Order: sequence, then structure tokens, then C-alpha cells
Amino acid sequence: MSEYILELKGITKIFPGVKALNNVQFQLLPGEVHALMGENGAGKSTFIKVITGVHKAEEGEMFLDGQKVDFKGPKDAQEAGIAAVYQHPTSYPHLTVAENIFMGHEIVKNHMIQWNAMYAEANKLLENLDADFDARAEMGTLSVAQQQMVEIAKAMSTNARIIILDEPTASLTRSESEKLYRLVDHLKEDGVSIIFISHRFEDMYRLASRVTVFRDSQYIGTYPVDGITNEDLIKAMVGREITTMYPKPEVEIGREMLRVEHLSRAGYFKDVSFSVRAGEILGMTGLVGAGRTEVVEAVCGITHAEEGKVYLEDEELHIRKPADAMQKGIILLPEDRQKEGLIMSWGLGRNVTLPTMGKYAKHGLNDNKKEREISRDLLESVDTKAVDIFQPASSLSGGNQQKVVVAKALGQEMKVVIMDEPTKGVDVGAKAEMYAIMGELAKQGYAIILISSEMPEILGMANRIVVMCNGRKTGELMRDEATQEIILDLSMEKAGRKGAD
Amino acid sequence: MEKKSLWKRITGSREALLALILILLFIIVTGFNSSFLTPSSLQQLIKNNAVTMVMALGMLCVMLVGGIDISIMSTLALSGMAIGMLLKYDYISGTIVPFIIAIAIGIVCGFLVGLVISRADVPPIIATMGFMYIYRAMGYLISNGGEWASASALGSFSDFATTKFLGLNCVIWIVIVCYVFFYWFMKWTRTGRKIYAVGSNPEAADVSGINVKNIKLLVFTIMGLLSGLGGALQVGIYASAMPNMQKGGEMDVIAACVIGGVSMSGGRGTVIGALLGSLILATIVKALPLVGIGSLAQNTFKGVLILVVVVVNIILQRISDRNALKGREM
Amino acid sequence: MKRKVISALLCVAMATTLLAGCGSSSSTSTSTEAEETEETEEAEEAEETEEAEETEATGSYAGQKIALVGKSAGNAFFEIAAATFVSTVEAEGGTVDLAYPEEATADAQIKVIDNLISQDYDAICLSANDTNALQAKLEEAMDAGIAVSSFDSAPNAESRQVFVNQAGTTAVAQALVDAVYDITDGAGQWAILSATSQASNQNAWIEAMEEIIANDDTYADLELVEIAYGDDEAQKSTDQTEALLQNYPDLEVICAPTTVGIAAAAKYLQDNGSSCKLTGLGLPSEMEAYTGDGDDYSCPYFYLWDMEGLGSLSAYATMALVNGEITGALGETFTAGDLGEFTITEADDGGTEIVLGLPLEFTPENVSEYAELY
Amino acid sequence: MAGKSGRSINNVPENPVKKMIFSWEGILVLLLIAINIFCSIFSEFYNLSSLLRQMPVYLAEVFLMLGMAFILVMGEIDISVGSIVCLSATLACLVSNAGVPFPAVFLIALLVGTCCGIVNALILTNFQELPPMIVTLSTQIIFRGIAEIVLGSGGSVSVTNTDGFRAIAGKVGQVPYILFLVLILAVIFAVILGKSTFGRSVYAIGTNRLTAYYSGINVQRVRFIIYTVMGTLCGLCAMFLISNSYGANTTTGENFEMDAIAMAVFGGIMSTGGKGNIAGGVISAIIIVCLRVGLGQRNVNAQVILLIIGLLLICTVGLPNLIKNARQSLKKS
Repeated sequence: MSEYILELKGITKIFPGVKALNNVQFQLLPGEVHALMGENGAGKSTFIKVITGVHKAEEGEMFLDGQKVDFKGPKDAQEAGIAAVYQHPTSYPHLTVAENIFMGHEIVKNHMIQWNAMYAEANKLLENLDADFDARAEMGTLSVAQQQMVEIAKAMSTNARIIILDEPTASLTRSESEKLYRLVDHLKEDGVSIIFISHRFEDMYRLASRVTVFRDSQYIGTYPVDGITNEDLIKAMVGREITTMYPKPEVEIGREMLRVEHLSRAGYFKDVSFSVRAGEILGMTGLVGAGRTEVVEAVCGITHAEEGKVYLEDEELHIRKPADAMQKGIILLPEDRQKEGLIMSWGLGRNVTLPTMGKYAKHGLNDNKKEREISRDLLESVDTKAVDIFQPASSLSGGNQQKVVVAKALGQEMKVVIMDEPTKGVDVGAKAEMYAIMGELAKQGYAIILISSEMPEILGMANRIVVMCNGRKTGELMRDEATQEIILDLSMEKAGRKGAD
Repeated sequence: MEKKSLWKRITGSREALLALILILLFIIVTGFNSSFLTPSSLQQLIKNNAVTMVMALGMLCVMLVGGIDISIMSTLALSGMAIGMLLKYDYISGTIVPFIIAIAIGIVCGFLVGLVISRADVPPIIATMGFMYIYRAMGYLISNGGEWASASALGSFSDFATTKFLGLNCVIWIVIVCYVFFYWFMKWTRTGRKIYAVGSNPEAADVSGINVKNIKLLVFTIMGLLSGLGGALQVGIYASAMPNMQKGGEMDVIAACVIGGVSMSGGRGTVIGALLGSLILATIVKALPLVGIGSLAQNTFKGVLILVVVVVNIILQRISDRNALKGREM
Repeated sequence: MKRKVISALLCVAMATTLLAGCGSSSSTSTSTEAEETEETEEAEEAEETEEAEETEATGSYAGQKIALVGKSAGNAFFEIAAATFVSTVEAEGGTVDLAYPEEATADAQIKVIDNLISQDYDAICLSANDTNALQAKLEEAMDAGIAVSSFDSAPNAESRQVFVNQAGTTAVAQALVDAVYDITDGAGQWAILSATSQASNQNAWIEAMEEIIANDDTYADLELVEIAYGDDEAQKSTDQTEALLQNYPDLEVICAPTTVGIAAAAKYLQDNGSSCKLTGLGLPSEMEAYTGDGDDYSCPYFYLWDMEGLGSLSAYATMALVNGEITGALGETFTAGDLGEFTITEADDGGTEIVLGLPLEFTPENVSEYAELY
Repeated sequence: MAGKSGRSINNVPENPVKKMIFSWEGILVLLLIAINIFCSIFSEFYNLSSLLRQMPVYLAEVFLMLGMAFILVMGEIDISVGSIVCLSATLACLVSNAGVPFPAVFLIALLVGTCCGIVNALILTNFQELPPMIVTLSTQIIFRGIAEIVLGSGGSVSVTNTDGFRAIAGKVGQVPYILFLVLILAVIFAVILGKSTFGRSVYAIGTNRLTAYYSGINVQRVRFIIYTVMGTLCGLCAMFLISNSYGANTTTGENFEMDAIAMAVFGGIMSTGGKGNIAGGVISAIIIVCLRVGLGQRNVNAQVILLIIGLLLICTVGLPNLIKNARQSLKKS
């Protein structure tokens, strides 16, 4: 018997034109939480998919309990006791929670699905996880955090011995992450081995006992978490040292650009007021579902507020759709790059010029030559790592995709740039670059609203911080008075009260 | 975690709203013409729409995985015409054998459609448009260029459509059996739930080990099977087989499903919804001449009513969504 | 790029399979293979018609090339007449090509006629999907020297040379009204179940029926309650029949002058044991099961015409037109083989027509005999 | 792979000529040639002049394809076009018979079509949750239904004064006016779809509607315009149909939507949105016309022609995918 519950040796996976994994290795001890880290594109997700049988490696061997295994498909892995919770919840939005949990291994008697047994079983699992929703609820109506919980319940329902969590905290707020940590502890106590992928160092320190780092499709090393420092890890992941993470420049704060007064939309947010000045970065934080995104969406005309007023440079705005907002100089860079930010199958150039193509067109006809020049300039101005402007957006890493999204905003005279979770799922190196761009924009006199759940990011970049909770603004802090604790208190205010009853 | 009150569950469910619309329709029509709400009239309503009702089940499956099938009525014509000609020239007789043959032809047709869609990734609307032409042409070709098989040529085959079993017409029994079976199939079997899973999130289904391609193949084969059954029913009910049977009828089936709340983008829809949708459509069509709308204006009213039903459904949905939001605590 | 090349190859492959496929499917058409250029073709065509006029005296129909255009493919009713049309022409030494539009619409028929004009046909005989819509194309055909005749359903007077009427419109209407009168015993409610609202034959008969009833006091007690349209679909015809019965519980007779409609209505009435009876125009084979005396059957008797005679007469009329024996002018006479001599008379629409005879009555006694034929 | 500091992003496109030859349109041109060779062997009557003579009837449907291309690129569908053609043809005939001068009749036909298009557009933009298929299905029934009511029990109308219609059916030499009009419109629509910012936004909507919306494209305005223009094109189609039949009836334009969709899809415009261009659509339209004329001239059964078109549709879309899949699985193993 091997001491490892799972061991992979010399794994190589080739996609058309790309070596996604190059001779990597990995060992998992029974009952340990093992962090897997690396920049985006380092091959972590592919590696996970090799373990779970979704992809088949060209070379290499995998051992489970010392036995060589060869998974033909996800089903084999499931049966072997390996379950994965993927980065984007792979749920069925139209089906109930119980069905999501039991998909593929329903409780069946005489070829009949036993619904009541399934609901009961699912509720039992959810209770264990301390969930606040019923197994009969429709998946699509749950929050991202709740959906993640369902995914974990799903992994547990298969009695998995190895659970892989792929960036589980990426879309979770702090308190939700805390809940997840407790859950992982709980699983560990039950003897489950866990592979944990995350960009957040705090996750790793809190949970993992060992960490394996991948870089550029290669195995870099495995280190015990005790005694390793951020700097060491970053160096291992990025291959170089990052000196300043949050390059906040000193900027002269200008006049007030955007003012929002008493904005309300039933069911989403109520009576929200704030303002942002030129050269200022206004941080907006709070739990996911606190209504941050919904507020800025209403400001930009993506949805419509029922009450309240929006002023730009003291002029009242009546915005019905994003096009109006852009006309006035307000642009929202949405959170979901793949669905809302970019057209993934299109070339970078076209993506960048999409909001502005009307500006330089001649008689409604597109000026191709000018478009190419403009798009190259824009892409270079945010330092996008790309070969040419024709390559599809899907070929870029997350960080570079985010840069392209930012470049879209720079093609025209903008006054207010709203960034919704600009560093979500972006690796450390790209994050730093992103912050640099943000600082540069502030320097140029843009008013910036930064929505983020990441506390260090908010504290590091924002001049002022608006905290929201459950659809209301619960506080506004200046940079020097803000601390993690105060922000947490404010963002939990209502939630805390609700939890009490 | 408290359970929703019964009243809230009824008003919140799409099916309940549809049932309400159907009951309203019944009341209005009965107000105009009391002979509408008699057992024999209602039986006739189902019998005369049996084909659409049965095929709505297949369309439900197809639409659940985000597809659409406009070749169904060509499949119906092909299978119906095939048994018509076989009966006419005395190659077969009786009731069971023609049914089996029609269903077998339907399965083959549906299987081919499914193959093209699942294996060659042809968008369903294009693939089925192609097969619509192909199967219809084959129907013409096997009819010897336009022969019909009439009541006397069909022999005893069409007797089932006039025979009663336990007080109900056999055609209605077939419809009932189909609906009961599919209710069970879609709700209680793994395969049924897999269809929902594929429609709800194909990538996730793939990752969790469901063979998405085979499910797609399966739903189009089911659709073909029901089209074949529809062919036999059509020939039986009207005691006549013609190569241009039910031309354009696929749109009625699609409309029935959409009225019944089946989403065209997949994932959402229930057997009850398909039943109510096809009943609403059938009632509209049957009611138009009864409430005194002139022959020439009937089509216009039918179109307007379909539009009204789907739009009203959307508006009700919006209102209920808004109310749900208003109820959210701030 | 490689993929594109392969798909290009495939396209070529497909084209070749098309070639093969079409080659086999075209075996039904029997055109003579003459390799000529367009101009000489036209010249020769003109010559041919002149020649035909010269050989008028001999009365030979040999070598004629005639196109027969149906309303749509898959219409059994038309096929029967077409079969005799073909056999008649072929017996005389000519050839017939059948051509069908994709749909039963005038638009589709225009495309077919266009196709036929491009070929060197001597005559086109058609059953029109719309009265007026084909005028432009048929005039073009006649200008190109093609004889245009029609049967079953006539295009308007300007777009044909002669129309072979299966049975005079008035005669059909009279027969149907009399049948209704007879079945109702002279008084009561009755309704018409027609095909589509724009079916020209049905409309003509209905119009004539209404006229007869309005002008003759004998029928004063007959109350025509409604004209319903079943669109020649079994399902809709059944719905309409049922609605008629539910709207008019005292309805005594439904008159359905359309083959699909009458069969669907007959089936519904018979299955439900309704006291309402049915008459109209139908195919004996379709109606055999429903025709009989007493309450077990829904249809006491119904009408149609001599379908074979219609095909045969149309064939002779068309050939005579090509030969120049007739020009379609009023009063001309010609001999139609065994059918005897026919005179060209004036049609209701102002054009000319040849009337085949009276409608045939199908009774329980003779229906099975005719059902063998059509 | 370059671009370590991002300062060297290439913006020079590859050789467009090379791209054109190996594109789907290039293949279509080859197929067009192949089909013409085949037809001239198959039918002794098939030549340029017979083709030109028979073309006008088919060309009227190409107008519809032009609009349908936009709708398909947007990832939507409009199956009411045949009925709009019917309604505008009907009303045009009626007003013409009422003594309205021809230019006014022409405008009225376009206007009626446009109004029908606006009805579609209004419903679709106000109830965005509704699938276009079901909306246009009901308007399909409604528009034809209105025509049925207007036409009354005859179900058919013919124009008494055909001068104007004869005029638009005229020819320059052997070439009918309609061919010029189709080509001119095709060029205009091709430029709009391929070169203009409007066209770009149509592709954006068809590829990723949300991103387009977030990027400030007025999605509902674009949809409104396209459905409205589709209606106008139906009016145009109606006028040229009348010029062939001097009338209209309740079956006018039946199944034109399917023909238009078939032409567009065969031309590489996918129903899933975001792909294809007008050039492909026009070439495929011409291929289909040639095929129909060529086969029709030998009286091949119309159903068989439809069967062939159905096969062509499935093969052109399916075979490339099939080969791609086969090659991928070959590579895997």
C-alpha cells in the first residue's frame, strides 16, 4: 500500500496546439487538505479534469490507494469516490436542489425515482452543512454561495473520499467563505481528503496543510504551508517577485462627477445614495447579494430603479439603457467577462471597439483601417498580452481578458468607470497589473467605482468605501478610518440580526 | 424552511394559471353554446385533437433539450401513408400490426433526425426542415404519386377509433395511456430526469457523466415514435390516408407546447403543461365556430388568441415575479 | 484550410450524387432528346403548329407532346383523370408529361408553367389553383404557340382556349340542391361544408346553388344556415362539422362539395349516429363505407362525374386544339374518340367550355362498383 | 509566441484573397458552376435565356432572404413573412382596383408590409421573453387571416389595371428589372451587414446578446429596425409576385418563410446566430433557383426537388461538422 490516497505521475495533456500539462506530479495524503495554486493558465483546471476523468491524459499514470487506475469518463471517477466542485457551479438551474444533489445517482426503487426519500436525504445533507434552504427549492433561485453548498452536498452524497474544490471562494463573501472553511474542517474530520484550488492566500493558510504550485503547465513544487510566506509563494507562482501589490497613486481629487440619491428598486436595493469625484476610487463592498451590482446596473440603465435620482456633474440623468449611460460618459465593466463583458469568439480588436465603433465610422460604415489602429492602441495601453488583434478573446487568460474589458472603456471620453469585481478569478500577477491600470485611470481624472468582495483590494485601492448590506447602504468610510473589522461589521449588520431570529 | 402555503403554491405555479385559463375558456364557450360542455362533445374534442395531443408529448421532450422538430408531420404522413398503402393492397390487416409498423417507421425517421442533430451538430431547426421536405416527399412517393387509402380500403383497421372501452373511446384511452406513461417517465425515471438535466445545463450534464448526444438522439427518436403513433391515429380517426395529411400541423404542436409553458430554450416544461397547452389550443379552435365567429375570421381569431394567451402568461409571470420581489425583506 | 478543401470536395461529390439521383427520378418523363439551340427550337415550334394546321384533315394526333399540370401532388381525385388522359394521348401516339407544383398554390403553379414554356410542348392542360393568377403566364404560353386547355378547375376566360367542364356548373348545383331538397323532404335547415374560401370550383357551385334556391320557390323552405370551410383537412373539417351540429341542432343536411370534406363529415356523422345526413361531391372509393340507406349510414347518395371520361375528353380536346381542329371558339364541334361528338359552348365566366355530361349519382347500389374504379 | 510586454500586437490582417477562395462562399461558387454544368447536361432547354426568363418568379423570394439573413444572424427567426407577403399583396390589389395610381399602390404595398413588420417588432421588443418563433407563428396566422377576411368568400382578387405591374415585370434585353433590383439591394444589404456599424451590432447581438447590451448597443432598436425592414421587403416581394400573377389570393406567399430560411442557411448563415453573410445567401439563392429551374425543365417531381433541397440543407450543414468530429476523435485515439 502506498501512503498516498491519490498519486499522479508524469501527467501530460495536449490540446490542439497547446501543452496544457507537461509532466506534472501530485500526491495527496489521506485526510489532508491540499492546496493547489498557480496563475491562471498554469494548468490547474485541466489537471482537475484529468483526475475526474473528464479529460484523458496523453501520458502519465494515476494511482488510487496505490492501485493504478484508468478512468474512461467522469462516471468512473465518481464510482471511485472522487467528486469535484467546479469553479462555475455545474448545476441545473431549472431543477430542484435534491435533483441537483442526486443527479446521476438518484435513489431508485423498481426503476422509480423515490422523490420523498431523495428530498429527505437531501435535507439531511443540507442540514449537516447548516444550509438555510429546502431541498425542494429550484436551483436557479439560489444565490451563488447556496449553489456552491449544493455542489458540496452533491460531492458528499456520493460518499466521496476525495473532494476537489476548484476556486470555491471566488464568488463568496467573507462570511460565506468562513462558512465554507468550517465545512471543509468538518469534511476533514470525517476523513475526506480535499484538493483545494484558490487564488486567495487566506484560504490556503486557513485550510491547507500542504500546497502544490503549478506554473506554465509544469509542476514547480510542493511545500508545507507552515513556514511558507506570501512572497515565496508568489515567486513560485509568477516566477518573479511582485514588489507593490497595490500601487495607489497620490491623486488630486477633483469635482463631484456622479451623484446617486435615494435610489430604490423593489426587491433589490432601497434608498441608496453615494457620490464619486474625479480622480477618486470609490470602493463598494458587502456580501454577495447585498445589492451592489444591482445598484450600479440601475445607474447604467441595465435595469431600472423605481425611485431616486442620478446626477452627472450636477445634471440629472434619465438613463433607460446602457447606450444612454455611455453617451453621458458612464460605463460599467461587468463582472462576468464571458457572458457580459466580451464576445468570446470574436477577435480582440472587434471586442475593444464594440462600444465605440459608431464614433469613428464614416457615414455609418465601419472604417477598418482606423479600427485596427485604435484597437491596437487601446490593447497596448492596458498592456494586453496578445499576438494580434484578430485572435479570439477566448484564447486569452482571465487577467488579459479583463484588460480587454477595461480597454473597451478607454476608447471613448468616459467620466465614470464602474468596475464590478475586476479581479475575480484573476491570478496574482495580473491582479497587480489591474491595480496599476486602475491607479493610472484615477490619475487621468476618471471617477472610478470599484465593486469588490476582496477586503485587501478594497482597503488597498479605494479612497472611500461604501458598504452595503441586504439592499441598503450601511456605511461609508474614508480610506484612513476603514479596517477589515469595521467593514465586516457594517456588511453583516442586517445579516447578523437576521441570523439571530 | 417552512413549506409554502397551498394557495401560494397554486398561484405561483404556471400549470395552475393555465388550468385557470382553460376553465375560463370552458365557461365562456359554454355561455355561448351550452352543447360545448357535454361528455360527448368533450370526448370529441380530445378525439379530434388526439394527434396533436400525443405529439405534444414528443415536442415537450425535444423542446426540453432546447431543440425543435418541424419534420413531425412529414413523419406522420410517411408512416400513416405507409400503413394506408399496405392495408389497401392487403399486405397487412387488423389493428395491431399497422400500429406497430407505423410506430417502427416513426422510430426510424426520428432516429435519423436524431443522428443528424446529435452526431453532425446540425441545428435542430435546419435538420428538421430538411427532413420535413424529405419525409413528405417519401410519403408522396410511396402513395404511388397520389393514391389515397380510404375507409373501405383500410378494412377493420379504423374500427378502433369508433370502439368504446369502459365507456371511453379507444383513441381517448391511447391519449390517456400516453400521458400517464409520460408523466411517469418524465417525473419518475432516471432517463426522464436526464432529459431535464441536458436541457437545463448541457455542459454540466456532460461533466456529470450523462451522454448528452445519446439523450438528444433519444428525444428525437421518442418524437419519431410518437409521430408514427400519430400517423396511425390520424389514419384511424379519419379513416383515410393521404400524402399531404396534417401539412403545417407541426406549428399547432409547437404552439400547444409553448402555451403550456414549455420553454423554447430548454429545461423548463412539464407533461401537465403540455396537456393543458394542447387542450387550450384545441378548445380555442373548437370554440371559434361555436361562439359565432364567421368561417373567414376564424384563423385571425385563432392567431390572436394564441398571442393573447402567451402574452397574458408573460404578464402574469412578470406580476408574480414583481410581487415576489416586493415581499423580499429589506 | 484543409477542412475547407475537404468540404469543397464533398460538394462536388454531392453534385455527382445529385446527378445520379435525378437521373433515376426523371425516368417518368419521356421527352424526346432533340439537341437544338433555342432559336431554331422556337422557329421549329412555330413551324410545327403550322404543320399541324395543315395536317388537320388527316385527324392524326400522333407525335404530340402535351403537359398535364395538376393542382398539387398527391391528389387522388386528379390522378384518376390524369391516368385516362395519359392513356388516351398515348393511344393516339402522343406523349404526356405530368407536372405538379410544390404546393397547391397559384404561385407554385406559375413556376411550373414557366418551366413548361421553356420546353417544346405543343399543349398545356391544367387544373388551375386560382382563377386569375395564372393569366399572365398562360397568355405568355399561348403567345409562344402552346395550346392551353384546362379541366376540373378553370383559369379565367382570357387565359385558356377551352375548358373541359366535368358537368355544367349549374347542372352540378341543381343536382346538389335537389339532393338536399329530397333528403330534407322539402323543408329544413341545411349547411355547406366547403374546401377553402378561395377554391374556385366550390365557390362557383355554391354561388350557383344559392342562385337556384333564390330564384325557385320550390326551395323556399330550405334554410341555408351557414357555409363552413374545412380547408380540405380532415381535422378541421371534422371540427367544422361538429360545430355545425352543435350550433344548429335541427340541421338536417350537410352538403359538402369537396372530397376531403365529405369524407371527414361522413365519418363524423356516421360514428356519432347523427340524424343529420350528408350529400355532396366525393370519390366513391372514399365514400363507400358511408353510403347506404337507413340510419347506419350517413350518406344516402352523392355525386361526382365520370372521372375517366373527363380525362379522356380533356385529352381529345387538347389534342384537337393542337391539331387546329378546334380553336376554342364558340360553336365548334369535334369528335372525342369513343365518347362521341362534342360542341363548344359558352361558359359562365364568358369563356368557352366543353361539358362532359351530367353529374353521376352514386347510390348504395352502384357505389361499390365505382369504388373499384376511383 | 511574442508579446511579452504587449507592445507588439499585430494588427495587419492576412491576405483577404486567400481567405475568400477557401471560404464557404468560394465553395458555393464552385457548386454553382457544378450545378449549372449538371443542369445544362440534364435539361436540353437549360440555357441563359431560359434561366433569365424563368427567374423573376423565384427572385421575388430573394428579397425575403435578404431580410431573413439579418434576422438569422441575430439568432432569431421570422416565420410570418409569407403571410405578410399575402396581406400586402391582397391590399395592394384591392387599392389598385379602387383606382389608386400605380406608384401609390407600390408605396401602399411597402407600407402594409412595414406595418406588419412593426407589429412583429413591437410585440418582440416589448415582450422580450417571448421567443420570436412563437410570436411570428401567431402573427403568421393573424396576417393571413386578415387577408382571408378582406378577400371574403372568393378568397382571390385580380388586378384590373395591370399596366403598372407589367411595367415592373419588364426587361432590359433579356434581363428582367427584378434581377437588377435584387442585385442592387443585395449589395446594399451586404454592405450594411458586412461593413456598417449597424451590421457589426447585428453580429454582436447574434453572438452574445448580453455583451452587446452591456457594450452600449441598443439591442431593442436594432431588433425593431430589422423586423420592420423585413416587413418592407415582404411588401416589395408582394409587388413582384403580383407582377407575375396580376392578383393575390389566400395562399399567396405560402411557405415563403421556409424558402427564405433554406436559401440563407444553405448560404452559410446559421440559425444559431452570429455567422454568415449576404454574399453566401445570394449565391445559394441563385444555386437553388438554377437547380429548381434545371430539374423543373425535365418535369422532375416537385416533391423530389424538395427532397433534394432537404438533403442539400442537411448535408451542407452536417457534413463539415461530421468531418470535424471524425478528425477530432481520430486524433484522440
